Amino acid sequence: MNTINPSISTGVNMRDKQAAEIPVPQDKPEDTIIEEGKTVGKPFASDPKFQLRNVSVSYGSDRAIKDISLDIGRNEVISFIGPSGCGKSTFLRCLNRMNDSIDICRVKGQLMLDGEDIYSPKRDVVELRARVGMVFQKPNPFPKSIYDNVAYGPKIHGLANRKSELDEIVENSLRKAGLWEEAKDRLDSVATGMSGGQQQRLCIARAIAVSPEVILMDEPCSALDPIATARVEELIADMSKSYTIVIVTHSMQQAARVSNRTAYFHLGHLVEVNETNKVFTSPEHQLTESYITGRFG
Amino acid sequence: MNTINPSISTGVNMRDKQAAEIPVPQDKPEDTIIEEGKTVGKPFASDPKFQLRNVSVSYGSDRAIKDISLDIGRNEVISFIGPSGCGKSTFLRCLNRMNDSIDICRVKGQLMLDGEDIYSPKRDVVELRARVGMVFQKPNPFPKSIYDNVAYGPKIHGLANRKSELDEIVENSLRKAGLWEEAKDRLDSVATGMSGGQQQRLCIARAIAVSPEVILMDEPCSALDPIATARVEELIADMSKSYTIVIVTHSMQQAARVSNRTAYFHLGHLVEVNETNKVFTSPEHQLTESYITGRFG
Amino acid sequence: RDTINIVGSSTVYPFATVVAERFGRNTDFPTPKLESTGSGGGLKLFCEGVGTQHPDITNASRRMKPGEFENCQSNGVEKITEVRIGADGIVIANSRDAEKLDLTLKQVFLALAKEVPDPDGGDELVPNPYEKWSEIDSSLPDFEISVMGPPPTSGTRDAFVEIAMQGGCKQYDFIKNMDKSEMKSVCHAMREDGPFIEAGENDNLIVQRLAQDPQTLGIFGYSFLMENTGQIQAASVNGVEPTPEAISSEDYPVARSLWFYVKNAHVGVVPGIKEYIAEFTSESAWGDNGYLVDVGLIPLPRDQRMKTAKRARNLEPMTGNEL
Amino acid sequence: MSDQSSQAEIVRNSLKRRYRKERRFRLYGMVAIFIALGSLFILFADIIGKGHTGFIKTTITLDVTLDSEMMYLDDPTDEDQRSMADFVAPIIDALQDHIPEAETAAEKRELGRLVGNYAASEVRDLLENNPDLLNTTQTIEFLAHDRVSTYVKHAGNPRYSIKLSEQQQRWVDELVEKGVIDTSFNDVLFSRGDSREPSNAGILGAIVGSLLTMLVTLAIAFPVGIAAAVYLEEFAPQNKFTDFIEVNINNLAAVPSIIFGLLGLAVFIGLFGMPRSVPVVGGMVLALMTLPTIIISSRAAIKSVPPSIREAAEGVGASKMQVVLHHVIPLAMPGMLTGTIIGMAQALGETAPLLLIGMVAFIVDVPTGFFDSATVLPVQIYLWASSSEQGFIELASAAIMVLLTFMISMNALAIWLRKRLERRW
Amino acid sequence: MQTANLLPLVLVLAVVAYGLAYMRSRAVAAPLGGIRNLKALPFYYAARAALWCAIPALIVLAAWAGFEGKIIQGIVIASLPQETWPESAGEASLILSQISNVAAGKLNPEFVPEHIAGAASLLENLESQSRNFKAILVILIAILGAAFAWTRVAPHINARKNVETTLRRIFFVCAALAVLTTAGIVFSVIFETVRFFNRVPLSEFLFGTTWSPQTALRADQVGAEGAFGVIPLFTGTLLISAIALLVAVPVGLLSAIYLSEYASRRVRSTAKPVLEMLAGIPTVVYGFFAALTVAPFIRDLAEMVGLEASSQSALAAGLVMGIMIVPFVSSLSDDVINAVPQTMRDGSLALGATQSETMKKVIFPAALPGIIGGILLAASRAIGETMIVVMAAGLAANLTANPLESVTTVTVQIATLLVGDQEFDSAKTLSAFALGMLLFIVTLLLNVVALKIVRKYREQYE
Ligand SMILES: Nc1ncnc2c1ncn2[C@@H]1O[C@H](COP(=O)(O)OP(=O)(O)OP(=O)(O)O)[C@@H](O)[C@H]1O
Ligand SMILES: Nc1ncnc2c1ncn2[C@@H]1O[C@H](COP(=O)(O)OP(=O)(O)OP(=O)(O)O)[C@@H](O)[C@H]1O
Ligand SMILES: [Mg+2]
Ligand SMILES: [Mg+2]
Ligand SMILES: O=P([O-])([O-])[O-]
Repeated sequence: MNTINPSISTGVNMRDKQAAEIPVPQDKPEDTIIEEGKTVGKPFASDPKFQLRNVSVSYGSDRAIKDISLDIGRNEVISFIGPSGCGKSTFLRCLNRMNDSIDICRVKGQLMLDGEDIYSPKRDVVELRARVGMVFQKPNPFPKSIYDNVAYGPKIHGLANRKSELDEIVENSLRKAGLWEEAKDRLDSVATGMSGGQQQRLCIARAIAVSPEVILMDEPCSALDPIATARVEELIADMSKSYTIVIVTHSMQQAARVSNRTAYFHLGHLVEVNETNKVFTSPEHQLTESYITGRFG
Repeated sequence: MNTINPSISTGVNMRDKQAAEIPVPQDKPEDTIIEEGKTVGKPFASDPKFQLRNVSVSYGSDRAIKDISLDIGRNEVISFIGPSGCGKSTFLRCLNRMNDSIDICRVKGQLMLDGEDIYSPKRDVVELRARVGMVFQKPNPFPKSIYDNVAYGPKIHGLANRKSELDEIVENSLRKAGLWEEAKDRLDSVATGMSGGQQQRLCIARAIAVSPEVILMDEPCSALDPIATARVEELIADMSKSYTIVIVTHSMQQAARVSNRTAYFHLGHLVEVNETNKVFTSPEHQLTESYITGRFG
Repeated sequence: RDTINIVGSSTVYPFATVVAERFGRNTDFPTPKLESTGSGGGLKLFCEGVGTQHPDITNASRRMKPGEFENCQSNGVEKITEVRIGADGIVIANSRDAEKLDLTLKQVFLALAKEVPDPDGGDELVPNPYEKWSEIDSSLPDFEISVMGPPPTSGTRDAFVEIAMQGGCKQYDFIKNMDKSEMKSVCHAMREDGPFIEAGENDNLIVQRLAQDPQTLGIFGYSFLMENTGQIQAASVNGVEPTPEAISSEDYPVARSLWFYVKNAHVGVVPGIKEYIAEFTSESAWGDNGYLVDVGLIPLPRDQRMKTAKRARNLEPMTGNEL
Repeated sequence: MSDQSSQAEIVRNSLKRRYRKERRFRLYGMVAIFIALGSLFILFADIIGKGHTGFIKTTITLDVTLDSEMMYLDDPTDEDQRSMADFVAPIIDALQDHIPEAETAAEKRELGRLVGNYAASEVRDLLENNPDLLNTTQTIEFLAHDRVSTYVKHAGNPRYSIKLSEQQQRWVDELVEKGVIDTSFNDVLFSRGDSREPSNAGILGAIVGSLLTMLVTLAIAFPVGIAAAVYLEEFAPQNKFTDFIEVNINNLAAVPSIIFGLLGLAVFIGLFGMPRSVPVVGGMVLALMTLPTIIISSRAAIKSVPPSIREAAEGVGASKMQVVLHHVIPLAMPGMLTGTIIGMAQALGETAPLLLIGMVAFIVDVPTGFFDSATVLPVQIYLWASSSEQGFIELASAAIMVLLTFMISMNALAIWLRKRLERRW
Repeated sequence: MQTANLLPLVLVLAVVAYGLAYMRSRAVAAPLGGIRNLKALPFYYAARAALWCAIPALIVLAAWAGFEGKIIQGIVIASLPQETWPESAGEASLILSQISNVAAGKLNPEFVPEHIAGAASLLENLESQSRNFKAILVILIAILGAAFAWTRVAPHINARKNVETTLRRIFFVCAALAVLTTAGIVFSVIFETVRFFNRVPLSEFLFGTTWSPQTALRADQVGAEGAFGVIPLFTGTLLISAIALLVAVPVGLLSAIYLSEYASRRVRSTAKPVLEMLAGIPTVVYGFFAALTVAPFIRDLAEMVGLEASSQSALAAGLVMGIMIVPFVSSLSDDVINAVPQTMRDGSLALGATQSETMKKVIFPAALPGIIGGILLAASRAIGETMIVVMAAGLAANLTANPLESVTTVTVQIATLLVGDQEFDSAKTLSAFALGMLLFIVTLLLNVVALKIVRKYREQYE
């Protein structure tokens, strides 16, 4: 596990820390508890893969993400948690510009991957997405065979020279996603005829088949049974050696198990970021605490 | 909580209980461990809402459900657990004949709701589904406004005499599903523009708006954050006083929290049914145990 | 039904419509309804019977055939008045940018027939070998034969084949001496290897094509020539120019008569039929200075007009023998 | 992981090639659109180039003295007198005021041919309706004769044969100079039925005919098409008869339109005894012709409604019919409208089947009902385009523009609806 | 009252019945504790009442309108003096027409025989009586129907089922209309076709390689019946349709793809309807364009490269026809491409696929069934088009695969034979019907085969 050096943490955070220590009356409207752009904890990393500064996202006139700054370290696993509708998916989709396909969505701020601007007009989106893979909240297999679903990415990127190489990639990816046993006999059948969990794992297999540097996972295990979940978590642990992984999850146990850092979102604000065990054991912000303590699972 | 009287449990189960006690070698193909139609535990109830006997479901030539017999008691909450792809959703969808819409799906066996055959040709499917509501695994809101989504069911069933009554139903349902606060200001905006978790809660609200007798929930909380999950679980607890609830879940904690009985499915077989705490503390069947002990979540 | 229904030839249509419109304007009767169905189609509808669902009058760019007359009779359409209204010339024209041609019927036949007498002499028929006009006669220009004409389904084509082709063809004695049907099959067959282009029923299309392509000739009715003298010019045939006088006097060889037929049984039932006939046969319509001449009708000689008009107004029925 | 970086390398290296492909693909798309739009543009330019003069009319405005002696008319209310009167004389007289040089009878007749064929009727109608005007002087705007009109509009263009004598040309030039002959917007085109004189001809009859016919077509084809598509996609059991229906529909799409004319002739006119040349029959024939287009595209649209929506509705207890009426049809409506738009556009431009059921007729009176003899715009265009008079060729092009406008406005509503109903899910 | 007035009246009655039944069902429900205690929504009771009110009344109205004329005419004719009774149907219709023209004041009664004038007043009488009876009867039936439905507004009756069953039947009838149309087409060509085959043997028709019906202009003219071999017509059809599709499919498909995936929303929403205008331009316009612009251009071009080309060519007709059918492909494809869920696109884009890759490999296959539907429609239209071919490709039935030569198609022959100067009983005219029949059968067979293949493909895929 990588150590995250909060070297860039600024006075702003210090101030917020204090703010968090002063108990805030419960009946005060939530918005006033969070100051825009102020994040408690350690939002910055020493060796950042992503450097995200003052990111705001709006759908038409609704602001879904409000002035968030965050670093994501190299080979780090970071979890995004927070109540439903707080903007986790939205923020995640900024990281590989999946928001481009939503007409009304506008992204502001500075987003850098390895020091290069993600949203620069010169940026090559295809290369970006090949490097930053994604697994979506709702499984979305293509209406093709299972094999073709997984082979799709490697094929378009020309990762395999031979059919046998492709077969190998497909098998490996399915294995890693824990779907090989179930799928090996029906590689040719249509993927949309699979169960929800199978589809989700297929989407994971599809994403890792192109070996991206970063994998964004939007609730990857929400449709999975414990065994499959375990396998995915193992996979995450495995990959964390060489990949950067961002995972949105509703399961705090899962966040605790897999991630180095955890970021807590609230109504479009990034309220607190810190080492995972810190967040779960001694959250600094009042909102985080109240979310954590109502913990379920 | 209702007591479930395993009065109908037959010798068959006893035999299986013994079978379960004999350790089965791990490398033996799983199929041989489960005998078709044999279920360990207490599959039958004294005051059944559903009586399901020798139910088999096949998709084309693939059998997805293999000769399952089960009772679901009145005002009982029962959880279906099991690895992904084992047939939980398929079985659940038999209970309100949602499988009818899949051409290749064939259901055999006897399925009774309140003593009346569900699959009888004379059966009015519409009435059945009005009585047996459903929340799907993937949230599927109509591409209409939030209000219209919830109001749809009450409207077609004539549950409201006046607009104000309808408004009330909508508000109540959204409240129960824990969506009212987020949605009240945007009741007229299109439901497909909501976050995944919001959509899922909307689907729950839509299902309970018609006040069915039975609610089938296919992983209702998979996209929900802990707070929303808690609210849904509260809702289930609430409703269990007067409703029969069948819930498919991957979270054993959830199953443990909300359900009276738990049914464990495996590869299309119903392996074990028992009081929830029994299943989680001292499972009778080898397969159940191995699933439980690898618990996560 | 209180409106006169008229069907029939597309050639007569422009004239009949002018009459109908005047008739509608100048009398209290409703303007007759005119359908352009082609001569044969019109006669078919006309002969289907008496009764309001059948037309009262049909126009034709050729005379009724005995078979059609019999068909009429057998369907109960017994009394029919025949009215010959004037003449129409079929012209062979080309663009004004090209040199004016002077053709003979024989040359026309040699240029367009499917089979022609062996150019090397003898009474043999060979598939048409001529590619250029100059091969037929050295006085003709040296460009490829390319003639656009009406399709086999039109009355114009019918008349052209019968008058021009057969006229040229009969100048060969050995063909003339063949038995009748064999002779016709030789004379009436147009070549299908390219130089003759069937162009559908739209004569404006031919006119415009001619204007674009000076080497192409076109075959169509006189009225299209008259309306487009800015762009095209007509070839003289056998040395005669297609002028109204020449056509009317039948000096111009490729001329035909135009007709209409009235169902006597409908007179007095459908109001206005008699008055319509009177309008059509009035001097102000079909006379030498009548309005029909303005739109391209070539009038009959005055004495014939008088006779025809009298017969028509008296509704003298056909006997069938005149055909 | 070396695997990762080497793969990143591969990806990067492949990018150039893939972007070339991407650009090429995009270019193909643009070229395709360009070809399609370009063709449309050329066609439009062609039509407008030929037809814009059809929207211009040439008029001769004269101060006509309605002298009773000159006309041999004492009592304009007397029908016999009217039919014997000479209504041309006052017009020629009025023209002579401007062209005093025309003196001989022949010259006067030439002069009289400058005004349209129905100028005399105009004078007559005027007097018949207002007998008091006898022996007064009226300023009347006459339509110029077609030849004058062609001359004025196309003077100097050799493509148009000018059929005026030298003398007449001189006169016309003079009259134009004096402002007696003038051109203005051709309102006649939109206010009258067909006529054999181009300057008198209008398309109002054809427009009304098209409107009536299209109403019948739409009223039949749209509901029936959608109902059939819904039945086949949602209710039809999988059996031989359904297959039979399906094959039939696909086959009808390939049946040449003229065959539908035969059908109309044999069944509607022959068997049911409906009249020829009327909009109801035309509309029904065109409806049968458009049905397959609507059914096929509606079925495609229904197919693309995601099953999850159906499940959602069925899950709350909606009946099959409710699912269809409340969800499937609204969601499939854009596609259904596309089929309808294309089908109606096709029907609006169709000629062949109408020829057989007698809608290719010379009809002067504007139809007033579904059972009045009528013709439609494309047939009117077809008739004019095959007339010899050059005035009609212009009118045909003008009528094409009107037809296109008609089509655009008919579709605009449907397209607007479609745009409103369209959404991605 | 006129039928034209009765129709809206019945509809108004139906609306009233709807409203009354709606209110009644609510009234019935109120004491039971709301509409939830009804077996169906008030809407359905109301709709049923409207149906009961309208349908029987309309049927009676239609029947009355269908028979009224015949019956009245019978009575009028019978009232005439026996010696003037018509001998044939045609004569009868003449007399009736005369009578009705007199009755309508269009013929002066003084100029017609007295018995006709008498019959005219009888006719007027009968017609007004019939009108009154009809109005009374229809309104009565509408009210009775509504009243019956009214009595059936009861909580235990499931009106929804009634209404839905009726609707479903109506839907079925609509679908079955296709079959009726087919039957109608067969009916309208079968007799002539049989007569044609009495003269020309089937084998010559099917396997003959020359089509030259003009030699049979007249029975008395030529010994032979002319040549009626359809093979050149079918090859011509094939050639021209193939060229048209070669233009329309790529252009249409690529346009659709461009519009739905690349073009901005604004461009798309204008370009699509603009393209649709291509389908609505009258074919005469295309014909002139093809014949005057495209065909000469092609000939000049061909001659420049040393090829021989006819001034009318299959290529010219095919190209222009291709442009005409572009919207069939583009609009329908655009719709189905647009209907592919956004999540599919996201899935592919997230893997680093370019838009074109996403399009080609994911969206296109998913949209394929709909796209094929559009292409089939376009092909159908191409087969059925006449005007362009007549003007640009000519009427010469050459048996050739060379697109630079002039060819003709089946439908063109049908059209020219039917619209041109037809002889009522010659093989030439009859051959049009035989051609229609044959084309019908051929496309039917092709469709059967297509359905089989699609089924198979679908089975494999599932
Ligand atoms: N529409 C379908 N067509 C064919 N096979 C299907 C279909 N739906 C499900 N199956 C198959 O039936 C089996 C049971 O699927 P089901 O969806 O019931 O699983 P599940 O227990 O709900 O799994 P999960 O927890 O992943 O949702 C699986 O093997 C699946 O592939
Ligand atoms: N396409 C869209 N159009 C408009 N608003 C949207 C759209 N997608 C999301 N939103 C809004 O943006 C806000 C953030 O949504 P987002 O999907 O990021 O939430 P989330 O944190 O992922 O929630 P969940 O855990 O439920 O998935 C929500 O209020 C949502 O309604
Ligand atoms: Mg989300
Ligand atoms: Mg499932
Ligand atoms: O219509 P036609 O004059 O060619 O018979």
